[in-house]
Formats: sequence, structure tokens, C-alpha cells
Amino acid sequence: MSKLPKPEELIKDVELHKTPVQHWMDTKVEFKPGKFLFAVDPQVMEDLGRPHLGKWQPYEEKWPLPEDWKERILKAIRQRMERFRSFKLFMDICVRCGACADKCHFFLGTGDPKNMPVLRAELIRSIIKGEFSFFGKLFGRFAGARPLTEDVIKEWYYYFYQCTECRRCSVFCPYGIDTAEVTIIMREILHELGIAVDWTMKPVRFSHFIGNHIGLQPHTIKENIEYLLSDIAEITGINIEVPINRKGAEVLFVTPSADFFAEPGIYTFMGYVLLFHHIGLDYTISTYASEGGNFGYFNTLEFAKKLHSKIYEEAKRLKVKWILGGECGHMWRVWHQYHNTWFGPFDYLEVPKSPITGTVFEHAKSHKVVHICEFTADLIAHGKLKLDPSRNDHLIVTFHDSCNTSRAMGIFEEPRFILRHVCNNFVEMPENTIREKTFCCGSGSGVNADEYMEIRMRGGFPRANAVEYVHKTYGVNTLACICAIDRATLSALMRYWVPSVEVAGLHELVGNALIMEGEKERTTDLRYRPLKGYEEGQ
Amino acid sequence: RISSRAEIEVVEHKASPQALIGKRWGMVIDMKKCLEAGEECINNCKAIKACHITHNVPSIPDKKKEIKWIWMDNFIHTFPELEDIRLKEHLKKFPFLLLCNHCDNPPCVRVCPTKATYKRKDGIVMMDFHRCIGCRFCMAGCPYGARSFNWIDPRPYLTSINPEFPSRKAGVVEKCLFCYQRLDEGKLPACVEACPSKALIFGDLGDPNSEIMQILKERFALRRKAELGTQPSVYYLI
Amino acid sequence: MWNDLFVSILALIILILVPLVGVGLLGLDYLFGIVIPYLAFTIFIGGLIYRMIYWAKSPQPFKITTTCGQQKSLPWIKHSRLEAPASTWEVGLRMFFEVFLFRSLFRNLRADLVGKRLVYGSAKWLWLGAILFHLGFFIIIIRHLRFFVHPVPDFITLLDEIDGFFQLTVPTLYVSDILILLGLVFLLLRRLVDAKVNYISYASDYFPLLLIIAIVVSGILMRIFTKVDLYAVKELAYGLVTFKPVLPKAEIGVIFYVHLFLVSSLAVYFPFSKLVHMIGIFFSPTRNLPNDNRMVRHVNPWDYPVKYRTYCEWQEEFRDVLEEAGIPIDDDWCKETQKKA
Amino acid sequence: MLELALRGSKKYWLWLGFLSIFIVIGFAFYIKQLTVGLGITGLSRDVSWGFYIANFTFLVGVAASAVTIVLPYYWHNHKIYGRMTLLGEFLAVSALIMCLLLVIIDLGYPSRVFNVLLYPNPSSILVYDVIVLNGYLLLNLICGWTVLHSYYKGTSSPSWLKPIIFLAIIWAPLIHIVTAFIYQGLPGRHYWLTAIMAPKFLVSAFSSGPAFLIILASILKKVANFDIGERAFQSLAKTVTYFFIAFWAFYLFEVFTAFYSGIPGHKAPILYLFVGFHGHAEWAPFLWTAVILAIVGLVLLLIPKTRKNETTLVLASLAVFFSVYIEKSIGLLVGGFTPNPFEGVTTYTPTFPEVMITLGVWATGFLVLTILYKIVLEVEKRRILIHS
Ligand code: SRM
Ligand code: SRM
Ligand code: HEC
Ligand code: HEC
Ligand code: HEC
Ligand code: HEM
Ligand code: HEM
Ligand code: SF4
Ligand code: SF4
Ligand code: SF4
Ligand code: SF4
Ligand code: SF4
Ligand code: SF4
Ligand code: SF4
Ligand code: SF4
Repeated sequence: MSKLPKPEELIKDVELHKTPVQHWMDTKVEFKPGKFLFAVDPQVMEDLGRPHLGKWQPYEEKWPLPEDWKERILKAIRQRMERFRSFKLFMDICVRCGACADKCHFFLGTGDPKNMPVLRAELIRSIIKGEFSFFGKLFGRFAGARPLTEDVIKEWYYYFYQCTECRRCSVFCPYGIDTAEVTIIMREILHELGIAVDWTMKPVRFSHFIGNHIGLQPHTIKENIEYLLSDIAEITGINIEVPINRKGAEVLFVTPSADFFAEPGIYTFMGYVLLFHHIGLDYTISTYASEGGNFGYFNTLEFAKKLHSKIYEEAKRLKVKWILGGECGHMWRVWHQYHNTWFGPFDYLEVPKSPITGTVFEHAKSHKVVHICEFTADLIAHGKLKLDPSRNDHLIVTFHDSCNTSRAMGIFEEPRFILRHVCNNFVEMPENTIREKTFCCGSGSGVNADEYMEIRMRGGFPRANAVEYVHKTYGVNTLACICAIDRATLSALMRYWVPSVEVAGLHELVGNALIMEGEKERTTDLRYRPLKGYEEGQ
Repeated sequence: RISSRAEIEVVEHKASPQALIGKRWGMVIDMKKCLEAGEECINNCKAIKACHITHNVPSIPDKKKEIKWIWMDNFIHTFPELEDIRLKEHLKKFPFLLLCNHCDNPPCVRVCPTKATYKRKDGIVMMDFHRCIGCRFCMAGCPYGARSFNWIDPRPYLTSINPEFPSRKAGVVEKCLFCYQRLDEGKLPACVEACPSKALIFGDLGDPNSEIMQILKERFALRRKAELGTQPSVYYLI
Repeated sequence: MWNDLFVSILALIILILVPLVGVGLLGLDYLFGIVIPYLAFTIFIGGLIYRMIYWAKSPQPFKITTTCGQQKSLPWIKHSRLEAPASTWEVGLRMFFEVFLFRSLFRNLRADLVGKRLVYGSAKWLWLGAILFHLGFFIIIIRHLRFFVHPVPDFITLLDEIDGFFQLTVPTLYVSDILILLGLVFLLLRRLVDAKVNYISYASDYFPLLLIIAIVVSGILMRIFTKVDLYAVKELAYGLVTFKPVLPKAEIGVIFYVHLFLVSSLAVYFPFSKLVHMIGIFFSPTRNLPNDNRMVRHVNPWDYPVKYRTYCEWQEEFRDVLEEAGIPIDDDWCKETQKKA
Repeated sequence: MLELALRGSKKYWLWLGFLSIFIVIGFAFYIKQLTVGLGITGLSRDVSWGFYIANFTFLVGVAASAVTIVLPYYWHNHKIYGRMTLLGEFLAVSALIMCLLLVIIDLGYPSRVFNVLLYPNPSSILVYDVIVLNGYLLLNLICGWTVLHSYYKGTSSPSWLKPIIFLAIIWAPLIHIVTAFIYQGLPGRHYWLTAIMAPKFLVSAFSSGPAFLIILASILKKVANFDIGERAFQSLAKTVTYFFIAFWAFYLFEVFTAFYSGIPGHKAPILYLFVGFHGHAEWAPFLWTAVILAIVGLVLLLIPKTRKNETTLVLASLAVFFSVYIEKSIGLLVGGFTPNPFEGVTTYTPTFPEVMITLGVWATGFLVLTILYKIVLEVEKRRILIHS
């Protein structure tokens, strides 16, 4: 991280409307510090029973690929083509119109043409043409085909981890070609050889064995929560208890484990707890299913399914009626798009119904999982919350739509509705950088590693640039979001690009604004920052 | 010259070998002869009939939509600018045959945006029905009301059809063309030929020896709205 | 880039020369007028069917709709039916807009780096060019039906009249012909001039554009300049579609055979190239699935059970710390699950 | 940016739907006119231009009037017009679209319209009019859209735009002068044959156009919460006042010339329009309405108190607008063709289909205007969006 240039210099080399003279098939990848991820520690793969290449690093000239690597890759490709119509189709129908080209934040931050989504997909499309198609073999480059070589594997490793699976490209593609889907499948294919990233595989191991990706053991979780509750008591004068692994609760609440432990997620957790106390919700959290986030998803779909199986065993065991999910992007993408297929049908759960307002969440009638924003918005709409938005007056807030909840779920209005009720100063970022056109933080999908800082800061540049704009124009000092990984990645991003902006979860702001019964006069927010009117000397 | 009027282009045309050739075609109409020919002749003017039958001119009863190439009117309407009361009184009983004047300086040609109305070298102000877009600028430009527009499909109003000459569709302007097609065949205009009293005399104003130049030399003749500078080629004898 | 363009131009020239030589010099009217069109059409239909079966054979394991608008959730929140469809009907609507109006392309933006600031401009030219080309193509195809059906249906005659409304030439030049040419030339120029698009273009991207331009130009030539005997054409075309192929006695003109041969080439090329996007768009899972994952369960046919760490295994490992922290222990559950197993 | 016009409130869509009804009806009648011919109008051999061309002439003025805002803003750096220039330019765009539609509709043979470009007659004013009108449309579209696009992107306008804006400023009076020349060069049409026609057109445009903008701006203030600012209103009001005075002064000069000289041909049209001629006075009530409106408008504009009050200002603007509309459209056309070359009077009254077709064109213009303004407002709104 020390070598990272100053923000003004980082993007100096970016050219959005010029391309190299050389054909893209002739350019090779170079693994420079700050621009690649470390390969997985073989021990991790051993523990999880997965193949691996032993100890190696990507910058090595010769990768220790197994003898039969080519056959294994081709077999894996063929198998995915049989299993995924999406993959097969996307390989056939791209017309290379280039509509997606300047939509990817990695392209905008690096200017590297292979970061144009179309070319990213072309990295594998060209192989499928070159290895499986007669005409592809015949016409070669003129038809966009090339043979599979070791360099191609390196290229895949480099570029399929420079895609955060954010789907921004898919919004603009006339056929909805989803390069994220291609990336997901290509990472799986690399896994077949044992090629994976250390930073994402360690959390997978933790999640698998301990239950959450940080490796918090049950008692540590409890201690952390108690510590947060004592803060709450100090700030609000209210003593709250958080039920853990309680059988027979109505609702199982699952959230990413970062919320128990890491700043600024812990403030969001304080917000949740205050909210549940405020309305008297009958709920429990679990130390077994203590991770909502899914790090398996960044590697293979099989891992993704493994890790989240715990949630449903826990729901069954605790005999809850339905599940409430906290703020998280990737977690919700997996929950929304895959869970019902993997774990359904859920006959042991009930159609979610808010015990406070009586609203039946019809749109979750089969899956029986509700997003916390849907839940809170419903409470506010029914006037069940006592709120004092002026307690957030020291903040000028803008909202970052997490790419996953935006483009793989479609949750846009609920968080905004909540924001408008819990704070007085809410500003939108420029139109083309929010909602379905939102930009990724640049470090999602398991690339949030320190050694990757340059790429992360480049990939996050479009998002940061939009924040910088509202910061300069309206004095925005808080970037609200509904994603736990965002809270980690955006914090780093803001420190680099727009240092005076802090990142907050949406429910942290809810927690600030909630008027609790029997509370003392609050003088600070949940982070012990003075509220407006209570600054030093007043 | 340029200051006095916008220049117009004069179009050459190819004449057939048997065609009548003139430098500047014109017409003299002797209204006295008509007067002499009597009410009967005036009410059923053979010249008008001949023209309209030859050129497939429809007879549309609605005055507002009517189409006419040659027609009769009285003195006051024909020469509104001649305010002289005694003259009015004197000429009240005269009929006047009206048609396009084939002006030497025709405003209709000047204003036509597509050159659908154009002036031939021999002085005939021509129409190209294919080119006319029906903008009716020429109608606003002509100070003599010589032009008619096909407001509706004229074909149902044809009493007889002359297959030798095209009929028009709705949307184009038309007017007397000095029987260019007959001249090409070496014949005089249909109206001239049809008048039993020879009240219409057709000839070359550019040739000082032509019949009509002789007549004009001898007799006093009127031209409509001469003060506008359009130089009409149709003269009236009274 | 120039290589790719050059190769596609070369390919096109060969395709034009073949009928010129074949019909013009060798007089192989029968081959070019009847055999090749039948063959091409067979390959076209066969190829498309093969494609569809090929795609349909792979299942779509997950419902991965791309949502570009508000999901259907609470009743008082306005649901974006088109951008996050929740029912089949809404999906149909979304597909309609995609197929006929290129809705996603309509969203297109252009990013520019102005100093240190990224700005996003509206960029609808690609959309316009694409619409001109595709809609023009569609209209031309429909209009061409007048050669193949008898009697000519009224709607085609009407389309013909509207399209040929402006009397620019005799016979009238169709407006759609001009527009499609504009669209095609724009798309080609874009490929050549826009650095990014240029970088991702192969010969197989230039070729179809050039081929279609050549088809359109030969058609316009036939209509306006080197007029061909339309009665002979209709005789031939009508014979082809009624499976009673006859070569008209009257001479049609080589240019017609060039047109027909290029069309046949396009038909053959179609199923095996990117042009299958025409069919593919209907199969696209990010667009043709409703965003109703939490309402309706989607089934993955190749789903398989996975091994994960069960509660009991986990409880065993952490029994001590759980007890120490006072978190409830659940042995009943372990017994229950073991019994089941 | 076009997509911004596709999102709007229920009222917005209702308004668009309301306009579309007129467009559809107008279009249906136009199809009828295409099949039957211009016979479905009230036009005749003697009055060969009518309601279509009358509206055309008026709208050319509205289009030209954009310059009364653009010129002070760009040339004299008149900052208070900042939020208005786009409104002016887009008003010109929609007015020109209406003009071009009306010209096409007035043609007997619209399918041959390209003959004007294929065989242009250099001595025909109409050819030049086609060029200047289309040129002005293009200029305004380019200027307006480029400025708006840079607002949208949040950048400053490109430097190549300046010369184009100045060209547009010079071009604006041209469109109206050339349109005046269509009339003013015809021999035998006494009412039109006057050198003051072009200046009169200009001053009428410079009064009715800004008056229309005042009305539009006050509507925008009500329905879209878009305020051009008090000073901009007053600036516009002054423009309207000066030019409106000039307009009626010019008219009176013409009346003086006709009646002092006593030339019958010159008097006749004016007599016909106001008091009757040969027993015909079909349009006198309209012309007198125009006069009354003019007086009302002028009084409201000249009294500082009523000029400064927005309600009375809008009333005054409405009076000015309709006063000019009556005189310049129908008065001008009917006056020009009456009496006819035979000193007779053929009365002209627009028919129902004619009026509906014209309404359809106005509705189309308003539709275009609404959409363009909607985009402007959306872009403006996105520039400032603090929720409080
Ligand atoms: C091409 C040509 C036939 C040929 O084989 O030569 C022709 C072709 C047609 N004429 Fe003509 N006319 C042709 C010479 C004439 C002539 C003779 C001449 O030009 O010397 C006339 C009479 C004089 C004149 O110029 O008007 C003539 C007067 C008409 C008319 C009646 C005028 C009108 O517009 O109403 C029609 C009827 C029509 O337009 O539907 C007509 C109609 C047509 C139609 C639409 C066929 C029809 O009968 O409905 C043909 C399409 C023309 C187009 O431009 O769209 N054609 N037509 C001749 C073209 C000459 C040229 O280019 O100018
Ligand atoms: C469609 C129609 C005009 C219309 O707008 O109504 C028409 C349209 C043309 N005719 Fe015709 N003719 C049309 C009726 C006729 C007729 C019959 C009639 O007058 O009712 C004739 C005379 C009969 C005959 O067989 O001679 C006719 C004799 C011609 C000729 C002269 C052929 C000859 O050798 O005598 C041409 C010139 C040519 O072929 O180059 C011609 C040429 C044309 C052309 C190709 C114009 C040209 O300059 O070459 C027009 C074709 C436009 C197209 O492709 O759509 N058209 N043409 C007429 C069909 C009406 C119908 O009800 O069928
Ligand atoms: C029942 C009468 C009828 C018969 C039989 C008929 N046609 Fe036609 N055909 C028409 C009519 C009517 C049209 C005009 C359609 C149009 O406007 O395009 C037409 C149009 C055509 C055209 C298109 C001309 C154009 O440019 O639009 C061709 C070519 C043609 N016919 C050829 C043939 C041939 C070849 C046959 C015999 C196999 C045939 N026709 C039999 C009535 C007939
Ligand atoms: C220097 C003397 C002079 C002044 C000052 C003057 N005019 Fe004139 N005006 C003339 C002359 C000379 C003509 C005749 C020109 C012609 O016939 O083309 C004329 C013609 C006109 C005509 C055209 C009459 C026609 O039908 O051709 C109008 C209208 C007119 N003036 C109005 C005005 C107005 C309004 C003003 C003041 C703003 C004005 N004049 C100031 C000298 C003057
Ligand atoms: C204050 C009133 C006024 C304005 C504004 C005005 N004019 Fe004039 N203009 C006149 C008057 C009055 C005449 C008539 C004088 C004459 O006939 O010589 C005239 C005459 C003309 C003539 C000469 C006509 C002829 O036949 O002699 C031209 C050309 C002309 N104006 C152009 C313009 C142009 C171009 C503009 C605007 C850009 C303009 N005018 C603006 C008052 C005005
Ligand atoms: C359902 C029908 C179709 C749809 C929805 C469709 C849609 C699209 C879209 C959205 C594009 C991208 C925009 C562009 O680059 O122009 C495109 C490109 C293209 N389409 Fe289609 N298309 C269809 C049918 C066809 C057909 C029938 C053909 C021709 C034979 C065709 C040929 C092409 C070509 C050549 C391109 C690439 C243009 C370029 O190079 O930029 N399409 N199509
Ligand atoms: C991909 C399919 C095709 C395309 C894009 C195409 C395009 C065109 C175009 C643009 C024209 C100019 C005139 C017009 O627009 O109607 C034309 C004319 C023509 N085409 Fe095609 N064409 C295609 C297929 C065919 C086929 C299969 C035939 C065979 C019967 C054919 C026969 C003709 C003929 C005879 C003309 C002259 C028409 C006239 O003069 O009116 N075309 N074509
Ligand atoms: S937008 Fe879609 S079709 Fe176009 S280049 Fe990108 S992936 Fe291919
Ligand atoms: S999914 Fe996101 S990161 Fe991946 S290529 Fe598309 S835009 Fe880029
Ligand atoms: S962390 Fe948030 S912004 Fe980043 S990739 Fe994930 S969802 Fe997108
Ligand atoms: S012109 Fe001839 S026919 Fe006609 S009224 Fe006079 S004399 Fe009779
Ligand atoms: S009389 Fe009228 S139509 Fe005839 S030439 Fe003169 S101006 Fe033209
Ligand atoms: S109506 Fe026809 S002839 Fe008259 S001016 Fe217009 S185009 Fe020319
Ligand atoms: S000269 Fe010919 S066209 Fe003219 S009026 Fe006489 S007959 Fe008719
Ligand atoms: S009355 Fe006067 S202005 Fe009219 S035409 Fe005659 S001289 Fe000219």
C-alpha cells in the first residue's frame, strides 16, 4: 500500500478513447505489485478438500499447472456449457456493439481495454471458438478465435478477478449479456485447477468451520454484543438485551458478521438492536448461522450453497416463523437469487408477517425471508416508529446503492424512504451513478485485499468521483449504504479519494433518530460524535 | 433592369418540324365582334367550350372550386383600376374574354419555387404538372386571377375526355397554355379556331409584320393592369 | 483492424463475383436462381432450429434477472413493471420493448474523463443507428413479400405506398431504403472510427455489415437504375415458394442474381454467426425471467446436495465456550437429526 | 437525456394524452385531405391561402422571437435571462416544427415536396424560406441541445458553440424577413405591397413571442416550480411593451398611407377588415377584438403597477398574444386576398376539418414543447436536489 501514488496521479494514465495498436490477443498480462491478488495458501485448500497447485505466486514465470490442465479446463468449460444456458448463450450472441465498453468501473479506472466487459467475456469466448468450433479453427483471429495456452490462464486469473460481478454492464447490453455470470463461471473453472485467491478462500474456511468469515467464536460474539450494548446504555441510558440462539422466537435475524465486530458495521448493529427494542420484536440471532455474507459465492456456487445451508438448519432448529436479513449486498444477491432454488421449499417456515403492523410480505411468500429495509420502511409507513431526524443534522448524507441489491434484487425505494424519514439532509449523487446505474465500490466479490490496493482504488474511482462531486457541491460528509462489504471497502476508498467523508450503514442513522422510551437526552450519536447543538463549548 | 424586377429564367424548347414558330406569342381579342355576335353567342361561347373540351377542363359547379382556362366577365371586373365613370358607362355592355395573359414579366414564374411554372422562349408561360407541388404561390402572385387549383379530383367532373391531352389530379395548378401542343402540330389555338366571328386573333408580337401587330398598330387596345409592369401579351380591342 | 476490414471486403467481392461469373458468363441461371436459394434457405432454417435446440438443451439453473428498477415489494412502493418485472406478462412487455425498441441500448451513456472528473453524457446515436438498420430491414422484408405471395395483401400495398410516398424518382425511392443505408453506414463508420469498438471488432463483425450494405445497394440499383423485369422476378419467386420452381422465360438481369446470391449467403451465414442474436435475445435469462425469486420457487434440474458443517458438529466443537458464555446448548436437536439419519 | 421525458407525474401524462387526442383527430382529417384534396378546406380560387398559412406566418414570428432572449443573454451578458435561454430556444424549435408541418399540410401535392430541393428556383422567395426555416431549426436544436447536454454532464459548453449561437442570433430576424418577403413582393396584392411588412413582422414577433414566454414561464412556475425570476419577467414585459407599441404604430402608419393617399386599392382591404366592403364584413368582429385586446394589453403594460403584478402581466400578455395573432394571421391573409383581382369579395371561412388539422399541428407543437421543457426541467432539477 505504501507504493500507491497520490490520488491526483493514480488515474493520469487513463485514456478512455484510445486503444493500443497491438491486437488484444497479442498483449500479455504483467503481474505488477498492487495489481494482482496473492494465490491461495495450499493449506486452506487442503482443509476444505479442494485441489491446489502447491505454493506458488502469480508473478512466477512458470505456473505449476498439472500435466492434464488443458483437458481439465476444456472439460470444465464443456460441463458449464451443459449446465448453464446463460453461459452458453452469452458465448454466442454478443455482437460486439461496445455499448457495455465504458460501463465497467474497472475500465473507467484503469483504461485497460481488457477491462471492457465485452473483451473480458471475449477472453473465454475466443477460446470456445478456437477450441470447439470448426469455423473458429479455420478462420482464427478473423473470427475472433484463439487456442488455449498457459498465457490465457494467467489472463483469466488477472481479469476475472478484476470484475466485481457487479452487473453494471448487463444493464446496458441490448441482450442483457451478464459478464458477472461469465466471471462467476470462469472463477469456478479456475478452481477446477486449484487456482484461487488467498483473500477470499481464508474467509471461506472460517465460515465453514466456525460459522462466520472473521472466525468469531460464539462467546466472542456474545462479548462483542455486550460491549456494544454497554455503549448503547451509555449513549441512551437504556439497557437492552440481545437474545442469542433462543428457541421459539418469531424471527431469526441474520446479518453479516462484520456487524458484530468491525467499524463502522457495529454502529449499524447498534441501530438494529435499538430498532428491535423500540418495537419489541420477538427475535433471536444465532452464533451458528452467524454469517449472512457469503464468501463461497466469490469462488464457486457449491461453496456458496454449503456456507448458507447453516441458516436454514438454524431456522428449523430454533423453530422461528420467518427470517429477517440485515443490510448486505452480496448476502442479499445470494439470498434473493439462489436460496429459494437451493434450499426450498420452506414448508417449516410461515409467510412473513410483521408482528407490529400486520403487513404480510407477499413478495416473500415462497422464500419467507424479508430484507430489513423492507421491514423498517413498513414500520415507518405505518407510523410505528418515533423518530427525530434532527439528531442526524450533523450529517449531510448521500446514498450508495450496492450493486448487488440494485441489479440483482431491485431494492431502491425502501432505503430512500427510510433515509428521508431519519435525516434532514439527503442528497443524491449524479443521476448516472445511482440506482440501476450505480457504481461498484471497486473491491466487492472478494478482491478487498490489501495487496490489491491500486486496482481497488482505480476500480472505486467512479464511485468516489461521484461522492467527491456531492461532497464539493453540497458538503456531503456521510455516505450511507446497505451493504456490509461496502462499509469496509468504501471506508478505504473514501480515505484515499475523499478523506472527509465517512461511511455509515442505513440503520445506524435509524438508531440515531429513534426516540426510545425512557431514554435520556442524547448529546452524541452512536459514534460518540456530538449532535448538532451539543458541539464542544456549547 | 435588375433593380426593376427579379430575373427569371427563359426555357428553350424543341419544336417539331411542322410547328408554328413565334418570337413572342400573343393574342388580340376584339370585344366588339363578340358584342356584335350577340347575347346568344356570348352565353354559349364556342371558344370557351372548345378550349375546355380540348384540355379536359372539368366543369365544377361550386364557384369557389371552379377551374377555368378562359371565361367571360364584365368591364368593371376586368379593369377595376380604370375608375373613370364615363368609361365605365361606355363599356358596361361589353363582354370580356379572360385568360392567362402570358405576361412578358410574369410574377407567377418568378415566385414558383420548383420551376413548375416557367416561361418559354416564345413567350408562352408553361406548366409542368409533374413538378407542381401545389403550393399556390403562383396564384397569389398572378394579379389577374388566371390560375385555377384542383381542390378536388377533377376527373369526375369531365363531361367528355380528350385522350390526346392529359387530365389532372387533385393538388396541382392549371391555366391556359396557349395551346402549345396544337402549335407544335402547326395548328392555331383551339379557341381561335372555334370562334365563328374570328374575335380572337393569335400571332407573333415579336414579328412587326404579323397580323396582330398590324391590328395593334391600327387600333387602340387595352391591356389589363398594365401599370404593374407585367407586360401582358393579351390585348383587348373595344 | 485494416486486416479484418480488408478480409471482409475481399470476401464480399468474391461473393459478388460468383454470380456475376456464374450467371453473366456461364449462364448458370438454374443454379443461381433455384438451386442455391433452396439450399441456402434449408441451411438457414435448419441452422436456426439447431441453434434453438442447442440452447434449449442447457437448463437455466438460476433465476438471474437483471433488475433495472424497483422490485415488487410493499404495496405502497411503486413497482417498476418494465425494469423489474414480477409476472410473465410484465416479462413479455419488457421483452417487447427490448426486441422492438432496443430499450437497453436506449440507456446508453458515454463516459468522459474531464480533468479529474468523470462525466456521463447521453449517447443515443448507437441506438438510433441500430433502430434505423433493424427497422428498415424488417420493413424491407415485409415489402418483399409482394414477390412471394399472391394476391398481394392490402397491408403490403399500403406499406408500399406509405414508404414510397415521396416522388423523388420513378419509380419512387423508398424512405426505408435511405434510412437503412444511413443506419448501416453509421454502424460501419462507428466500428472504424470509435477506438474502443474498433479494438473489439473482427472480420466477422465487418463482414455482415458489408454484406447487408451490398444487398441493399444491389436492391436499390435494381429498383432505380438498372431496372429489372419484375414480372419475371415474381414468376421465379412465386415458383420458389410454391415449390414449383420455374425459370422465367424473360431475361431478369445479372444484378438480380447478385442480389439473390448475396441474400442466400446471408441466410447461410446467419445461424452460425453473431447474427443469431435475433433468436438469442429471446433466450436471454437476465431479460426473460421475472424477478419473483422470493414469490415463486425456481427449480434447478441438476441441483445436488452439498455437505456442510451441521449444527451438531459445530456444537460439539464449541461446547465448552458455549457453556461458559451461557449460550443454550441444544442436544435434543442432535438426537432428533441423528435419529432421522 | 430523452429518457427524462419518459418519466413523469400523472398530470404530465394526462396533458400529453390530451394533446395526443387532438393530434390523432388532426391526423385523421389530414388523411382525409390527402385522399380528397384541399377541397375539404374553405379555400377557393380567390382566397388560395388561408388558416394554415396564417398560422404559419404567426408561428414564424414566435420562432424568431427567441432572439429577444438569446441576444441580450449572449451579446449583452444580460444574466437574468440565464434560466430562460433554453426555454426560448426550445420554443423556437417547437414553433418551427409547427411551421414546417403547416407548410407541408398546405401543399396540394406533398409527395413532391422534395421538388423544391431538386429543382429550386433562385428567384422564388419560398425556396429561401425553406432554407432559412430549416437552417434556423437546426441551429436552435444544436444550440439548445448542446447547452442542455453540458448542463446534464455538468461541464461547460464546448467552445465551438459560441460562433453557432451568434450565427443563430443573426439568423433569427432573417426567418421573419424572408417570410415577409413572400408577401411583400407580389404585385396586385395592395395590402401586402408595403416596405414596412418585414419590420412590422419583426416588431409583432418581438412582442407576441416574449408575451408567449411570459405566459409559459408563469405556467411553469405553477406546475413545475420553475421560476425564471421576477427581474426576468419584468425584462420580458418591457420588451413586449416597446415592440407592441411599435407594432400598432406601424399599423396606423399603413392606415394613414392608405386613407391620406386615398388610393382605392389600398383602402379596400382595410375597409373590408374593419367596416365592410361591398356589403361584406365577415372578419370585422375579429379585427375589432384585436384592437380592443391591444388597448387592454397596452394599458396593463404601461401602468407600472399592473405590469409588476404577475397576474395582470399574464393577462396583458394574453391580450397581446391574441391581438397579434388575429391581426397577423387571419387579418393578414384575408386582407391580402380581398378584394380579389376582379374587385370582388369571396368570403373565406375555415372549415371544421381545416381548424381541426391546424389544432392538431398546434397540439403537436405543444407536445414537442412539453417534452423539451420537461427535459430542461428534469436536468435543472437534478442540478439541485437537496431534500429538506
Ligand atoms: C414518364 C412519363 C411517361 C413516359 O413514358 O414518357 C409520364 C409518367 C407519368 N405521368 Fe405524365 N408522364 C409523362 C409525360 C406527360 C406529359 C407530356 C410532357 O411532359 O410533355 C404530360 C402533359 C404535360 C405536363 O407536363 O403536364 C403529362 C401529364 C400527366 C398528368 C396530368 C398532369 C397532372 O399532374 O395532373 C398525370 C396525372 C398524374 O399526375 O397523376 C400524369 C401521370 C403520370 C404517371 C403518374 C402515370 C399516370 O398516368 O398516372 C406517370 C408517373 C410520373 C411521375 O413523375 O411520377 N402525367 N405526362 C412522361 C414523363 C415526361 C417528364 O418527365 O416530364
Ligand atoms: C401505377 C400506374 C400509375 C398510377 O399511379 O396510377 C403506372 C405507373 C407507372 N407506369 Fe404505367 N402506370 C399505370 C397505368 C398505365 C396504363 C393503363 C392506364 O392508363 O390506365 C398504361 C397504358 C396501357 C399500356 O399498356 O400501354 C401505362 C403505360 C405505361 C407506359 C407505356 C408502355 C408502352 O410501351 O406503351 C410506361 C413507360 C414504360 O414502361 O417505361 C409506363 C410506366 C410506368 C412507370 C414505370 C413510370 C415510368 O415512367 O416508367 C410507373 C410505375 C411506378 C411503379 O412501379 O409503381 N406505363 N401505364 C398506373 C397503374 C394504374 C392501374 O390501375 O393499373
Ligand atoms: C388476380 C390477378 C393477378 C394474377 C393472376 C397475378 N397477379 Fe401479379 N399482381 C396483381 C396485382 C393487383 C398486383 C399489384 C400489387 C402491388 O401494387 O404491388 C400485382 C403485382 C405483381 C408484381 C409486383 C409489381 C410491383 O412492383 O409491385 C409482380 C412482379 C407480379 N404481380 C407478377 C406476377 C406473376 C409472375 C404472376 C403469375 C405467377 C402474377 N403476377 C399473377 C394481380 C395479379
Ligand atoms: C427621411 C424621411 C423619412 C422618415 C424619417 C420616415 N420615413 Fe417613412 N418613408 C419615407 C419615404 C421617402 C418613403 C417612400 C419609400 C417607398 O415608396 O419605397 C417612406 C415609406 C414609408 C412606408 C411605406 C409605404 C409603402 O407603402 O411603401 C411606411 C410604412 C413608412 N414610411 C413608415 C414610416 C415610419 C413608421 C417612420 C418612423 C419610424 C418613418 N416612415 C420615417 C421617408 C421617411
Ligand atoms: C423601428 C422600426 C424598424 C425596425 C426595428 C426595423 N425597421 Fe426596417 N424599416 C423601417 C421603416 C419605417 C422602413 C421603411 C422605410 C422605407 O421604406 O424606406 C424600413 C425599411 C426597411 C428596408 C427597406 C425596404 C425598402 O423597400 O426600402 C429594409 C431592407 C429593412 N427595413 C430591413 C430591416 C431589418 C433587416 C430589420 C431588423 C433586423 C429592420 N429593418 C428593423 C423601420 C424599422
Ligand atoms: C429480433 C430481432 C433482432 C433484434 C432485437 C436485434 C437487436 C440488435 C441490437 C440491439 C444490436 C446492437 C446494436 C447495433 O450494434 O446495431 C444488433 C446488432 C446487429 N444486428 Fe440485430 N437484431 C435483430 C435481428 C437482426 C437481423 C435479422 C439481422 C440481419 C441479418 C441483424 C443484424 C445485426 C447486425 C449485423 C448487428 C451489428 C451491427 C454493428 O456491427 O454494429 N439483427 N441487433
Ligand atoms: C435479406 C434479404 C433482402 C434484403 C435486405 C433486400 C434488400 C433490398 C432492397 C433494399 C431493395 C431496394 C428496393 C426495396 O427496398 O424494395 C431490394 C430490391 C429488390 N429485391 Fe431484395 N432484399 C432481400 C431479399 C431479396 C430476395 C430473397 C429476393 C428474391 C426474390 C429479392 C429481390 C429483389 C428485387 C427483384 C428487387 C427490386 C425491387 C424493385 O425494383 O422494386 N430481394 N432488395
Ligand atoms: S453490450 Fe452486449 S452485445 Fe454489446 S458488446 Fe457488450 S456484451 Fe456484446
Ligand atoms: S460485472 Fe461489473 S465489474 Fe464485471 S465486467 Fe461487468 S461492469 Fe465490470
Ligand atoms: S461491496 Fe457493495 S458496491 Fe462493492 S461490489 Fe459488493 S455490493 Fe457492489
Ligand atoms: S369569342 Fe367568338 S364565340 Fe365567343 S362570344 Fe365572342 S364571338 Fe362568340
Ligand atoms: S396572367 Fe397570371 S398566370 Fe398568366 S402569365 Fe401573367 S401572371 Fe402568370
Ligand atoms: S402551385 Fe405549382 S406552379 Fe404554382 S407556384 Fe406552386 S409549384 Fe409552382
Ligand atoms: S389558347 Fe388554348 S389553352 Fe389558351 S384559352 Fe385558348 S384554347 Fe385554351
Ligand atoms: S395601388 Fe399603389 S401600391 Fe398598389 S399596386 Fe398600384 S401603385 Fe402599387
